[in-house]
Parts: sequence; structure tokens; C-alpha cells
Amino acid sequence: MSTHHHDHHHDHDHGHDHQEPPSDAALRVKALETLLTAKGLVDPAALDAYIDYYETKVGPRNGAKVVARAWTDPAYRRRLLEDATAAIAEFDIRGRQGEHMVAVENGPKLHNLVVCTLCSCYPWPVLGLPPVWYKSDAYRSRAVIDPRGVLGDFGLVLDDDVEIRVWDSTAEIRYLVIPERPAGTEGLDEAQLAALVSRDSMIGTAKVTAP
Amino acid sequence: MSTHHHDHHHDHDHGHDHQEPPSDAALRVKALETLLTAKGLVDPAALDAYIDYYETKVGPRNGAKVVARAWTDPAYRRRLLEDATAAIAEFDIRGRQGEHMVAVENGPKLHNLVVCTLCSCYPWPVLGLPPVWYKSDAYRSRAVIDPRGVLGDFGLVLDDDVEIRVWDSTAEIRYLVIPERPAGTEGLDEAQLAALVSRDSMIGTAKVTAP
Amino acid sequence: MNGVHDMGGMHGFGPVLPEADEPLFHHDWEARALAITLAMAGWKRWNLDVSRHARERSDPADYLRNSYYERWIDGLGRLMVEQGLLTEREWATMQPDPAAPRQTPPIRPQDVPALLDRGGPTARSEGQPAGFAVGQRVRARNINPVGHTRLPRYVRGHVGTIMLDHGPHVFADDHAHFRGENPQHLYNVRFEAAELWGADAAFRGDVRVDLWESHLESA
Amino acid sequence: MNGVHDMGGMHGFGPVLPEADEPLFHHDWEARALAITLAMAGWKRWNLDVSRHARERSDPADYLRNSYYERWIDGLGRLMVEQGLLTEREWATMQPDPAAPRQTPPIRPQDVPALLDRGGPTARSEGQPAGFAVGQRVRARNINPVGHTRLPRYVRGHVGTIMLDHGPHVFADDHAHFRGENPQHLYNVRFEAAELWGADAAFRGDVRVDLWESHLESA
Repeated sequence: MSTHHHDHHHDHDHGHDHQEPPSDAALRVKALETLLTAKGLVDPAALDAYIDYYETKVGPRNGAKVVARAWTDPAYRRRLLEDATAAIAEFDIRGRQGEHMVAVENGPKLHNLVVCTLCSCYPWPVLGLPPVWYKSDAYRSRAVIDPRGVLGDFGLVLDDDVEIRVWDSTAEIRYLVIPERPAGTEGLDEAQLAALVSRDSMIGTAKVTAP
Repeated sequence: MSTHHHDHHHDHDHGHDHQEPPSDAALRVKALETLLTAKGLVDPAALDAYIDYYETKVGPRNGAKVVARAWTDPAYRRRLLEDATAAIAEFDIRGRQGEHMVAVENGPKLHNLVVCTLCSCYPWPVLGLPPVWYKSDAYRSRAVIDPRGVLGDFGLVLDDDVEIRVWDSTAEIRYLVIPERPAGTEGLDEAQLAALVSRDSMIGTAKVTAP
Repeated sequence: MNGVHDMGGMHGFGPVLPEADEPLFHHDWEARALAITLAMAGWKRWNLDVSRHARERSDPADYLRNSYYERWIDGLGRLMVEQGLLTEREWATMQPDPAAPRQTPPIRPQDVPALLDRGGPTARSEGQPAGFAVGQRVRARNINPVGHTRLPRYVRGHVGTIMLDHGPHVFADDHAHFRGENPQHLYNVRFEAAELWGADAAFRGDVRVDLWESHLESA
Repeated sequence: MNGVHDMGGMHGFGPVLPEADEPLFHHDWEARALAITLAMAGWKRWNLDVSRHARERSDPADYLRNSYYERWIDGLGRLMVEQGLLTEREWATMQPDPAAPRQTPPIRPQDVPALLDRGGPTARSEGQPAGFAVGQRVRARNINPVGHTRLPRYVRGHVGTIMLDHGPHVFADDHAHFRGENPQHLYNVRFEAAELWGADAAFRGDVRVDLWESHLESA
């Protein structure tokens, strides 16, 4: 009924209402912060600190450093595959939603894809906060039953003989995909390689391509 | 988020917004009827005829007549259990959403309950249009996994040793529950008995009680 | 399709709320919505299975928030546009497009009672031979089609017993996609509560589900 | 609970819509919602599993129409009221009740980075002994609890193979209901696509799911 005259806030798949006046959600969260502050339950400066942490300290550059090291240092790659939590901690990367890490490696005939069908679990310390599409109902529902269709939505078409391995993050283990190192990058150093590694390639919805 | 400031039309479980101005739905259906009439696709008088049919011709009194006959006429009861479609047609009751009927009989140790988990299939010719609760997500979801809980919502508590048989109307077979004839009704005639038989007792969410 | 419409066994929808002395319609528009839906079916551009599938294809959030007749109208709009009775623009604006082709005549008032009395029987005298017999143990197949199916998720993979053979019926899963009637035996299958729900089964008894030949395999 | 949050294998939600150069937050309120949720967890009146279950308990129609951080706030409100940090009236009106008990002190800004760096590990050095070994065939139990479970519907009843033993972990299904940590082995289990989805499996490969001892039985 409401298909043609949505009066509700229905942007959970993309969130493109930048031009609109303050939404119900905006007003409500503002009122909540005011209430909790008045009651002494939160300190607004602490809220700023949480936001600052995710804006500045964590993000996909963390994961990209791990991947670039794995590509260039065989001993590190082995340690990463053996105990990802410890190997990632070598970069001083650790913390909430990344307490228990497992790294899984793509190859010419194997493609890994990570999802959380029950909520939106995601390895925050290595990849930052998840993108909207990762948290969308479309991704959560479809990744485990039609991963090739999902990859198609990203423009990624894999050969028919590539096996797909989908990791559903149902517990507190978080998965980091090590994408394939692209051909033609032999001359690049670790920092240059890290710059090539996209967030999506570490979730499994993209490949890394040479510059 | 919207739990405390619903701006949407959320009455699908009961529909109690009688005092409100015309809803979006009302305006929309009115506009649709105007459009379809202008295009020659519907005749408003025909719409009236559809509504009149369900307001006057079908309804739970039909089913109640069938049940009362089954209670008082053993041969009819046998015909009803053997071929409900034909037995019901003896009353000149037939039609849309009742093309293929099966009657199921409650007993002291067996209670039947009818639901349609996939939509809201219901035996229109014998019971009329379904009540809102029958079409509700709460009933559709819960009747097959927790029928005793559902019956409790109707205030009906069955002894622990009563077996529950839930009929999920997944095809075009429609089920009519023949409730137990209550004790103390030996002196009543068929019409008096029919007056006792409630709609809910023929779905399985109530028993019939003596007057 | 594994849609939100397939609700058997779902939690979280709250208690059932019976209403004393419930009226046949709570609002006039509900009666009109019912009548419009039935009248438009008279054009025979779709069948009941197609229209059920159209409702299932509503946006899942809309499906859950819409009331019953809103779901009907949402599905009807989809059908009218897909089957060429309205243009997309007409459905979006509710204004007639003079350039759109005109169909005629609509269902006449005097024909309505007979149409409703006749209904749409789905039993067919001929169909595929019966593959199963009453009393036989069967397993509901683990199918997960993107399209319409009347095999609910909650019975898939589970073992039950054939209780009734309703004879050949139009196969809804095909009929909903205009693939013909493909009549095949329809069976009533008993699934014990403990088989469906395991140790969490909240009752002693069973659920009986009507399933077609194509939904079943030997157990 | 068999809720709408348990989405694996559902159809009808449309295509995935990647966004180029997506910002970390689309609106300022999203950042504040994240921070408020994390800061309120600092009161330790609940754990992460309790908070996941609180989100799952949203009205299903609201759950589907709400955006991600709206779901968070909806769950947070439920928790704050249930756990006595806000009164129902405060949550409904967003006005402080002077008579309500006052908690103090809140999380301090200077403590935030260390709190986030530490996180909340769920591995435990001790727990129930492992009942399964890597390589063993197991079946996901057919459970249908009304409460929280991390055993998704789409794998229940299906047979898979233990691929990894993560060691003892806090058992979310108990932890979400304040029934203690009950640490038990957590395994990664491989389910072949054809086992999960039958002939409709749209890919060659498998789905790997982390399941606890209590979720599994020998196959």
C-alpha cells in the first residue's frame, strides 16, 4: 500500500536523505543524549571520544596493512593463517569486535565471502565500522543462499569453477579475507601494496586490481 | 526507534482507528476505485454486489447450520466426514474459497485448529470473511508452533492429555471444525443448536457451551 | 520464495488479539478493496496463485506494516501494471492516461452472485498418477525457489505421513508463474510436533499440511 | 527466537546496493547513536548478547523498516528500561524524572580508547570438554527457542563437518538471558550449499557457521 507514498524513514539500504530536515531519528537521538546527560548516565565528551576512535583509529587501512604484510612476508602470512589475532596484534591492532580473528585466504579457485546473517558482526579493528550495504537486509539474507548473485551486485563475476566459501559470523570470531595479490605488482613495496587493498576485498565482495 | 512515535498505519492486528480522519489507505482505495471506474475496468454497482454477497449471503450462520445438522443427524454427520463439499452443498452452501471442503471433528481428547501460515486461507462460504485475528501475523506464525499458547489468548485452556491437531491450509482444501456438542443440550432442536455454534468454535479457537 | 509471508513458527509477533463483536469490515475502504480485488480478477489476466505471489512480492517491511486489505491492494497494483490493465504511471498517480488501451466490459452486478457461487475449483479429474499412498512416510523436499511455493519453510526436510489423498489438483507453484495447471496429487501430510520443533515443541499433537506430489519424496 | 532478524536464505529484500565513497556516518545522529550505545554498555547492566537479543525483540515491522542505528536505539531503550537505567516514562517522554534513582559516574572520555582496545574477549581457558573433533560429521540441532540463539534457522537439521575448534567460548544463548557464561567449545562447521538449499543451491561451495557444543549432535 505504501509503496508509492512512503511516509516512513526507509533508508536502511542506503541512507540518502541528506537534504531533508532533521529526521525523527535525529530528533529522537538528540533528545536521548540530552536526557542521558541530564541524568548523569553519559558524558558528551565521552561520546565524542567514542566517535573519534572510530573516525581516526580504526578503519580498513588497518586491514590493508595486514594484507600487504602477508603478501610480502611468507613467515608473517603463516603466522596470520595460524593465529590471526596474534599476527594482527603485531601491528598493535586489537579491540572490540576483533577479539578473536581468523584470516581466510582467497586463491585462483577459492573465493571467501564474509557475512553476518543474524545481525551485522564485522571485524571493526581491522576494517572499521561496516558499510551500510554490509548491514542491509539484502546482503544478510542473500549472501548465504546466492553469493554469486550478491557478487554480481558488486560487478564481480567469478569463473564457474571457482568455489565459494561463505563465512557466517554467528559467534565472536571475526573473519578477515586475504585477497589474491594481483599480477603486475611485483615491483611494489608493502606500503604501495597496502594502498591497493580495498575494504570490500577484505570482506570478499571485490578483488584487488593492479594500479 | 518508532516504538513510541509511530507515524505509520499500524493497525493490522486490530484496526481500531475509527475516530481518525480518512487514512492514507482510505484515500488511496477511493482514488483507485475512481480510476478503475473511469477506465471502464470496474462497475461500482458490481462492487456493491460483491460486498452485498459477503454482508448478506455468507457468514458463520452457514457453518453453524452444518454443525447442528451433524450433531442431530448421524447419517448427515457421516456424509459430512466422508465428503464435506457435497454434504455442505445439501444446504446450497458452496462457492469461492470453499470449493473443496474437509470437516474435522473435535472430541474429548482431540482438538482441531485451523490456520493458514502462508496467507489467510479460510472457508468463506461456511464462515464468511475471516476475522482480523485470523489474518494477523501473530496467529499465522504461532498457531503451528504454540497452539496452546494461541488458545490461551482466547481464554481456552485444554487438559494436558488433549491432543492438538493443527490444519495449515496450504492448498485449496478448506477445513471446517465440528466442535463438540456440549452436555445439557439434549432438549434443543437443530435451530436452537445452530444458534449456539460460534464462528471461533468452527475454527478451533473456542468450544461451544450450553446456554 | 522464502519470504516474510511464510510465517509458520516465527516468534515475536505478540499475542493474538480476538475482538468481541468484530464487524465484517472496520472501514468502508476495506469493503471496497475486497470488491475491487475480486472484480479485477474477473478480467482473468491472472489466477489466484498469481495474485498470492504478487502479495508475497511486496517489500518485506511494507508487508509487515500493512494491514490485510492494504496487502491486497499492494499486490493488486503490481498485477494490474504487470498484466497491462494499468500503466505504471496510472498506478503511481491514480489518474487515467487517455492513451492507455481501454478494456471493456467489466464484471456486471447481476453476474456477481453466480461467479462467487461457482468459485474456482482446483480439483482435476486427470493428472499425474499418484506417487504416494495413504499411510506412507514421506519427506518434504528441501526446496528454496525464488518463486512461489506452497511448501512452507517450517516443514521442509521433515518427515511425515500421508493421511489423505485429495486427488489431482492444479499445482500452485507452477500456476502462480503461468506455467500451466500441471495437475498432480495433493496430499494431506501429518507432521508430529516434535518432528517439526524438536524438544521445544510446546504441544503434543501434530500439524497437517496439504502438499503436492512435487513437494514430497520417499522417506 | 525465530525472528525476522534471522535472515539467512530469505528472499525479497532486493539487490545489494554498494555506495561509492561511503562516509563513515551518513548523519551526525548515527555517530551519536553509536556512541550512546557503547557508553551505556559501560554501566555493565547487560552484555553484548543481551543487547543483541534486545534488538531482536523489536516489533518485526519496526525492525524491518528501521535503519541500522535506529535498530540499535530501539534495543537500547528496551534495555535501559528493563535494567533500571531509565523509567518507562523517561524513555517515552525523553524528560528526566527527578524521582528516578541517579547513577554515577558515567564512562569518562579518557577511558574510552583503552576500553575499546580491550574489547570483550569471549574465549575462556576452561569449559565443558570438547564433544566433537575436527573432521567429524555433525547435525545442527532442530531447536526453536523463544529466547536468543545464535543457531540460525537455515542450518537447523542439516549435516555438516567440524572444520575448526575455537576452544571454549561464552555461550551466547545462555549469556543473553543472564544465565551465566556456561563456556563450551565453539566450532566452525562447514555446510555444503546443496545440503542447505537442495537443488536450488545457486552456487558450488559451502557456508561455514560458528556453532557451540549445545547446537550440535552427532550425525
